[in-house]
Amino acid sequence: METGFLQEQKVLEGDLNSENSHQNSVDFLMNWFRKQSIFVLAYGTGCGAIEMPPTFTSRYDAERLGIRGAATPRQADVIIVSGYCSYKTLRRIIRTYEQMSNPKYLLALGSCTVNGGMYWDSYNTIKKLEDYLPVDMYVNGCMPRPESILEGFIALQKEIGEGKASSWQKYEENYEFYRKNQEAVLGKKVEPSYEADWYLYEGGL
Amino acid sequence: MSSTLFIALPLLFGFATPLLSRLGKNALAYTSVLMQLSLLGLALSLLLAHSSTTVELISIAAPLGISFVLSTASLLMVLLFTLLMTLFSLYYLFQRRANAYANESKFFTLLNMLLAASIGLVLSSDIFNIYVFFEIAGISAYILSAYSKTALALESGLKYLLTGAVASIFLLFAIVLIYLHVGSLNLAVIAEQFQLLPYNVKLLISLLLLIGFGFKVEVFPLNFWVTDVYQGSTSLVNALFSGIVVKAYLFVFFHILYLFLPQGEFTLFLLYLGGVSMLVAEVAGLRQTNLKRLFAYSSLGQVALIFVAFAMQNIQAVQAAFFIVIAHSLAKFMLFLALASLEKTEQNMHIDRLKQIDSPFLMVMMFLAMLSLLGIPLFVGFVGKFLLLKSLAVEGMLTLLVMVVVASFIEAIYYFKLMGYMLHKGTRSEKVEVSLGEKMIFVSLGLSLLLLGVFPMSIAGFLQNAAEVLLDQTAYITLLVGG
Amino acid sequence: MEFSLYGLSDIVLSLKVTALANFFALLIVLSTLTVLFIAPNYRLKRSFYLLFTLLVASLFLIVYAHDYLLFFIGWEVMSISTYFLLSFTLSKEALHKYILFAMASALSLFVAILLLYSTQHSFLYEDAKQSYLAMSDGVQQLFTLFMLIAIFIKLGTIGFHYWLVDAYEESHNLFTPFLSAMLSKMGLYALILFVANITQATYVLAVMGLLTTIIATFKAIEQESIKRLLAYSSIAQLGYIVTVLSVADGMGGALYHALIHTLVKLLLFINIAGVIYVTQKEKLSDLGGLIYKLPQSFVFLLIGIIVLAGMPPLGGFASKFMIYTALLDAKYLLLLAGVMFSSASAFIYVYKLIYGIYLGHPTHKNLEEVKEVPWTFLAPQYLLASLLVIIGTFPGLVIPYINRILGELNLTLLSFETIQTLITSYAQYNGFVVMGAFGGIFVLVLMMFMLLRSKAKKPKNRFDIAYCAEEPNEATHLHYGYSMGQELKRVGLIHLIAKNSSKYFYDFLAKQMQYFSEVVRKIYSGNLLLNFNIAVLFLIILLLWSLK
Amino acid sequence: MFSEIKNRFATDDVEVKRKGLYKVVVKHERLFALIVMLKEMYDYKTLNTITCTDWIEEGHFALTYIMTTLKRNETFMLQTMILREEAHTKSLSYLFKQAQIMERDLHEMYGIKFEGNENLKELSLENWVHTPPLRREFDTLEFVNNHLTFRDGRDDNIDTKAESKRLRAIKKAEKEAAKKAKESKKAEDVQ
Amino acid sequence: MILFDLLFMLLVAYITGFLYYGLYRNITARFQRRLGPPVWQSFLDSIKFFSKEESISHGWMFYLGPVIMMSGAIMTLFFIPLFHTGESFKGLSSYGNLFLVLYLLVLGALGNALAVGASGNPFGVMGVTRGLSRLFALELPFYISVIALISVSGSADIVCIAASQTEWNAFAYPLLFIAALFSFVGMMGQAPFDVVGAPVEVYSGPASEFSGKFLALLMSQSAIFTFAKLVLMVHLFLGGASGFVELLAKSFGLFLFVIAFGAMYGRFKTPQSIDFLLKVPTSIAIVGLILATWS
Repeated sequence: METGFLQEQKVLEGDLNSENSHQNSVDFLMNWFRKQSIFVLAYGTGCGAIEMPPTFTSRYDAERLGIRGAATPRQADVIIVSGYCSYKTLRRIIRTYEQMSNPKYLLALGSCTVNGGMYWDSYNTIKKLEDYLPVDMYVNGCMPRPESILEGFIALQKEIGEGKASSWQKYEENYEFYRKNQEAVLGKKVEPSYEADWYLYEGGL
Repeated sequence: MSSTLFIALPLLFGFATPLLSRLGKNALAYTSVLMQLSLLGLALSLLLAHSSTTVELISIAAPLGISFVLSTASLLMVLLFTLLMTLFSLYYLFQRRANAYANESKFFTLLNMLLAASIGLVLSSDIFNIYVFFEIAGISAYILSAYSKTALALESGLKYLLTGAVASIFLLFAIVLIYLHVGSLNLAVIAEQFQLLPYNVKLLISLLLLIGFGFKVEVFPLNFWVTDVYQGSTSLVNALFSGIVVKAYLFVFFHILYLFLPQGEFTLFLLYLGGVSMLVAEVAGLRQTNLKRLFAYSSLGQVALIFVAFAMQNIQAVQAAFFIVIAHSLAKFMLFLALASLEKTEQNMHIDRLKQIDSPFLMVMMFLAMLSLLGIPLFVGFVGKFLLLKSLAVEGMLTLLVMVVVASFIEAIYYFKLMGYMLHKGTRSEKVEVSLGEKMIFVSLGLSLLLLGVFPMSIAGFLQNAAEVLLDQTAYITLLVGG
Repeated sequence: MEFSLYGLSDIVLSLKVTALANFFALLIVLSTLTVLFIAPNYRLKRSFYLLFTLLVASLFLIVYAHDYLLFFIGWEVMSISTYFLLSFTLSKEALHKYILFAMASALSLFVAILLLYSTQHSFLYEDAKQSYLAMSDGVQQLFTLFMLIAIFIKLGTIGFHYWLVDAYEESHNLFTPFLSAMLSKMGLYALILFVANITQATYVLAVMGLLTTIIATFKAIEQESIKRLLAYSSIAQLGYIVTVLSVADGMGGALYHALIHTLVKLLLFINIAGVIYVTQKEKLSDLGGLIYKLPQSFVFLLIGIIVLAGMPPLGGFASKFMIYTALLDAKYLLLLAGVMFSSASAFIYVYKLIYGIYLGHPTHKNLEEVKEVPWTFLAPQYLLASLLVIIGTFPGLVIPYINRILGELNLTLLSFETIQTLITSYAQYNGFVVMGAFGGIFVLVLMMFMLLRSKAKKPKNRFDIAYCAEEPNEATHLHYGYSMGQELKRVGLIHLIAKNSSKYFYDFLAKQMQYFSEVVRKIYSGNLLLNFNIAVLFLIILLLWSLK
Repeated sequence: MFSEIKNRFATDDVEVKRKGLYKVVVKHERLFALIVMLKEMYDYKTLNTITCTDWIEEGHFALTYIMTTLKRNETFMLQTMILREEAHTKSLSYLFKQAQIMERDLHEMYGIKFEGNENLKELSLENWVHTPPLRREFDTLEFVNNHLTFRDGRDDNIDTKAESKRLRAIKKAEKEAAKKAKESKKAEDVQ
Repeated sequence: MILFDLLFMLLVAYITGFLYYGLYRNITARFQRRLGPPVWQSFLDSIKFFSKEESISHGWMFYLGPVIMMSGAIMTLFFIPLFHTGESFKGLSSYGNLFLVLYLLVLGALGNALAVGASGNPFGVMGVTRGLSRLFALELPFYISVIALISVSGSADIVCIAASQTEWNAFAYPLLFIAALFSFVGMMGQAPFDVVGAPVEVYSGPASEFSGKFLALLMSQSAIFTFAKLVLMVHLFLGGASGFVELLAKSFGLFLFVIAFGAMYGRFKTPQSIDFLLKVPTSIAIVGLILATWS
């Protein structure tokens, strides 16, 4: 059995190699637009956030791929969980994620999000992000360099284009599961006080 | 004959009080009211019967003896005095059961003496008689002022006496000088010859007269005693002082002035004296917190306004002066009666008390009186002030105009302060009882303020007539001395 | 109708029905009716209605009087009846402040009309011009000074507005619309008479008007109390009119704006009265988030503020346009820039008003339970709002009426073609097209927008906002904008306006007056000997001076 | 000063760690008097920090208050013991404002109650209901294994101490084996 | 016919606006020594937002706000003629005037402010506050310049102002042009006056609560509005335009200048920007006005 880094690599590649799903032409067109324009929430949740500024500025220039920052979750398509995730941060990430509008994608950076990384025995840090939020793409490394982040983005774009990046649907479908896990670490009385939005939202104006 | 009645009746009544008081407990009061009512009736009948300028001339041993002239002008004053005195007596009658004065017979004596003296001042055409009535009015006023015998009242009486004495010395000195140079005490004779006197003598006599009367007509530097007297005296008596006594002095002062100096040599001086008086009085009243003193300052201001109006020495202004005299007499009378109603329960006259008083009727009446005093349109006060200011504007005395308006503004400041106190929102604890009779008096006074304000034309002609008569020196001389 | 006063033949009085008088009388009728419409919601004493009747009567007297004496009498009665009307709710200080300014206004008007009388011995409007010309230069200036003081106090022009703000704030909610819509208009009426009949004090009006608009606008931005804010807004709006009256052809714009301002201030104050009626709160900081509770009121306030800000396509733009082109015509370019500047600044307080009351979050629990205001409040608002919309669509509608007034005052007429267009020498615009285009585009965009696939979803919870990933709750301070504009104080020029107040000047004046009074009172302290000396000395000095 | 402290507060000798760094162990009930004295009379105006050491074997917490005076550039460490079971002491926040947040931290991490401190809310944790995490009876590894899921294949989530001991033992054994081999080689060489 | 005109104007504005925005991002990228996105990136962004599955609406006022903004932008566009010569593409300009356009410029801001207020997001309101506080200072120099131009050309009609220029107003009245340019930079939301939507300070300000199709509408609005403002400036100062090439050349030149200006400067705080605008550009404008209308 592979351990550590090798195992992370396996997770990464396993996701990438799944088969194509069918999509009609409207979906294809829309996915193409979504692929071309990715707004990333400017929210540094862990130490990996330090790698994001070079990714977006002159040196690596993510904007040439249509990737740019957005300040608020309302406008963002992608949230990057950059590294270890303490309970306190997790709560904010969940709220932010739920405030983003569909379709939305989650990119997880660093070993900590995969299996706890160097915080594997910390009482205060979650070990497996996908138990709490659906992850579209892991970028491993501690920390991943901007090159790998860009590579992750390109892979994400590819998935979006193929209509495979559907974590947000997964989240809606398996909400009970995610919520159970979230409550397990964040406590029963835990917010988000507005519950899961799409249950309660009223349609229309 | 009637003019002597105006003087003789109250005078006689005054002397007859010891006798009348034996007739019964209430006899004195009722007879007094009756007597005054009859005088009022007489005056009214005279007013209705005669429309000519001179109503009556009565001479006893002319030209050196006593003579009275009842002209339209003096009739107006007599009417006003008798009316106010009647109302006063009625008011006293209504509140007498609860708040009678101690030693009532003396009080009635003084009251009627005061009336007689005031009317006498207005009617006399003889300078020595004027002096005599001057003294009678003064003495009864001193005693009335000190009547309640509290420390303040005694102080005020004493002050009144002292200043009155000084005033009469000056007046007497003036009379002596006049007699020395003219050889007669008859006003007409003096008036004829006064112009011919050397300038220095004229100046001296004028100055002495001015100082003598100045104390009594409450003109600026000589009116320092007024506030103390008003504060010390009871509000009822104050109503008389500001309603009757001052008006009588004012009238006689300007009567003499018009006779002696028809060309108006001192007009400018007197005008500015009046203007300054008004301004000073109003400014001084600005911070006053004692109601009686405050109204005293207001009286000073209003009297100064009348002073200015008379000093203008033309018909319109004198007409305006009569309007203001009426307006002020009625309104101040009303205000002091209201204060008297307040005084029944408590002597404290601090303005804070107004916040506590729970009597809408009294308040409305006070509002009416105050608004009239401020010269708000629809009240008679406005008519007088408007006419006066109009004639000031026409004469081009802009400085004086502005002076009067500024003084009015300052007056408005403290009157509206009082109104603000009365409109104070909060619990009101102090009930003031006003009996039906008292209410009638208030209502009649208030209504007359309003009616005269809305329909001033009803008396305007009469007043103009009076003004013409007062200003006509030659007619007066002709009347007295004969053509 | 002419008659004489007091049986004195030298004072001729006159009442006359003129187009100008009718214009203002119409405004009086409109204001009175709309204000009385909301009256059943309040329990008022009978004396209130009595005084109110007296007030309205005095207003009619002012409007229909054709000579300055009757005008003055109306003016005084108006001041006094307003005093007693205000006394129902005002604090002692505010009341005293009001009446002192009102008396100052009345007395200076008195002096002015007496000065006018002194030359030609007539109070009639027709003779006013001649009387004015017959004065000497100094007296002319004095007259203008007194007249303008009287008018400015009623208008609340900056420097003379000390009484106005408190009176508006504390007056009864029923009475405030009337105060703003009508009583200040009487000052305007006096000013129009002054400008039309006597002289156009160009520079004074221009400077005072501009200062008023700018300073009052920035003062309004500072306020936290709704009624204070609107009071300053009233001052500023009247400032526009004062400014435009300073130019030769400004009368049309002034009248137009007077009409619009009356309508909009009635609308706004009635709206506010409704809000205060249901919430019992008067501060912007105590309100908020009422839009879904009072949707109709919100729409009316929106219409009100759009008009107040002078935005197309509603009526506010028409009057602003008239004012601008009048100033442009007279080549008062910097003045125009100043007026436009203050008009642009007005956006802040206008937004602050609507935000503080209706938008944002409720600041109190009980705000979440209020219901829509009673129909008695809504009915007049429907009327006023529809009037404003109609005027916005057909801006030329009132031009013929204004022209009638202008013709009567011998001024240049405004050009008029159709009721849809507003034409001035510099430009024209078609209100119907503007309104139609806006409506059409709005509906089209809205329809296309609603057809889009993306579903609009509404959060159940008002706390679901993007709040930096935090979870706000009841205790979180979310109603931010009611204190809007505070940061402007950090700008030097605006700080200067915010810091200074006419209060300091009047306080100083009052202090000096009291000090002076203290000194003068010493005379009456009762020290006889001293007084005798003073008296005699004074008399002698005065006598010598007067005889010299 | 030292003698005064010793006499008045019945402490041991003040230990001078180096120049300007002193330490004294004081009884809990005399601690606050000593702090007041240091603050008021000897200008120790600054409370740097409050630390806690968990002496689980002896059954008490050692609270150390570190105070500094900038006047003489000296630091004083006052150590006092409180019982683990009670874990209760008085707050210092009325003397030093900054103590409030330090105590809040200690309360969160050790469960020590500070009487008189108004705000003992959690500082960096949220909704923590388990044993205060820095107490030594709190077994982190056990907690993690009980509460959190791990991804398969992670074989290093074992007790590091035991592991390192084992590794060290292996290394030592190897070393010794090598040594023996060397020695035996030497012996052979000698032979 | 006029409907066709209007539709065409809208189309031109939409395409050009997005093209300009793409170029803006590209050019800014070059300023920062990077490659930058493709030219059509803004368009892609907008379509992407339109195609979002859901958008959060905070009630009807919030829903209508962007619509009002869009209407305001289109109104502004329609009341500004594309060309000052010829008959076509005048839009509705003959029914309006410059004052109307000046007010229409802020109509969108009002819609935005209302929507943001209705959203209940305090950061949004902070942005609106900054915007409104800055607005009047921003407008003052522009107003003064415009007034001077109206006074000089004798008409408040945009066509007349454009046609009356024998030489460009920018050269005839350079001071007015400079003052107006300062305002224009602010109106375009460029540095140094871009404090309204600062992403980090106030969470992107007014836009903070807009998602999905609302944001997409805002982006389209901004593209149309930008074009309309550019056309207005061209007509007022750059001698107007009589053909597409001229219009695009002039407006792009102006746009390039604004971009360059924005790329070079840092950001003013709100009071700083108000202070600056009330002092420097306003003084320049006043001097310009006096010089322009001296005779």
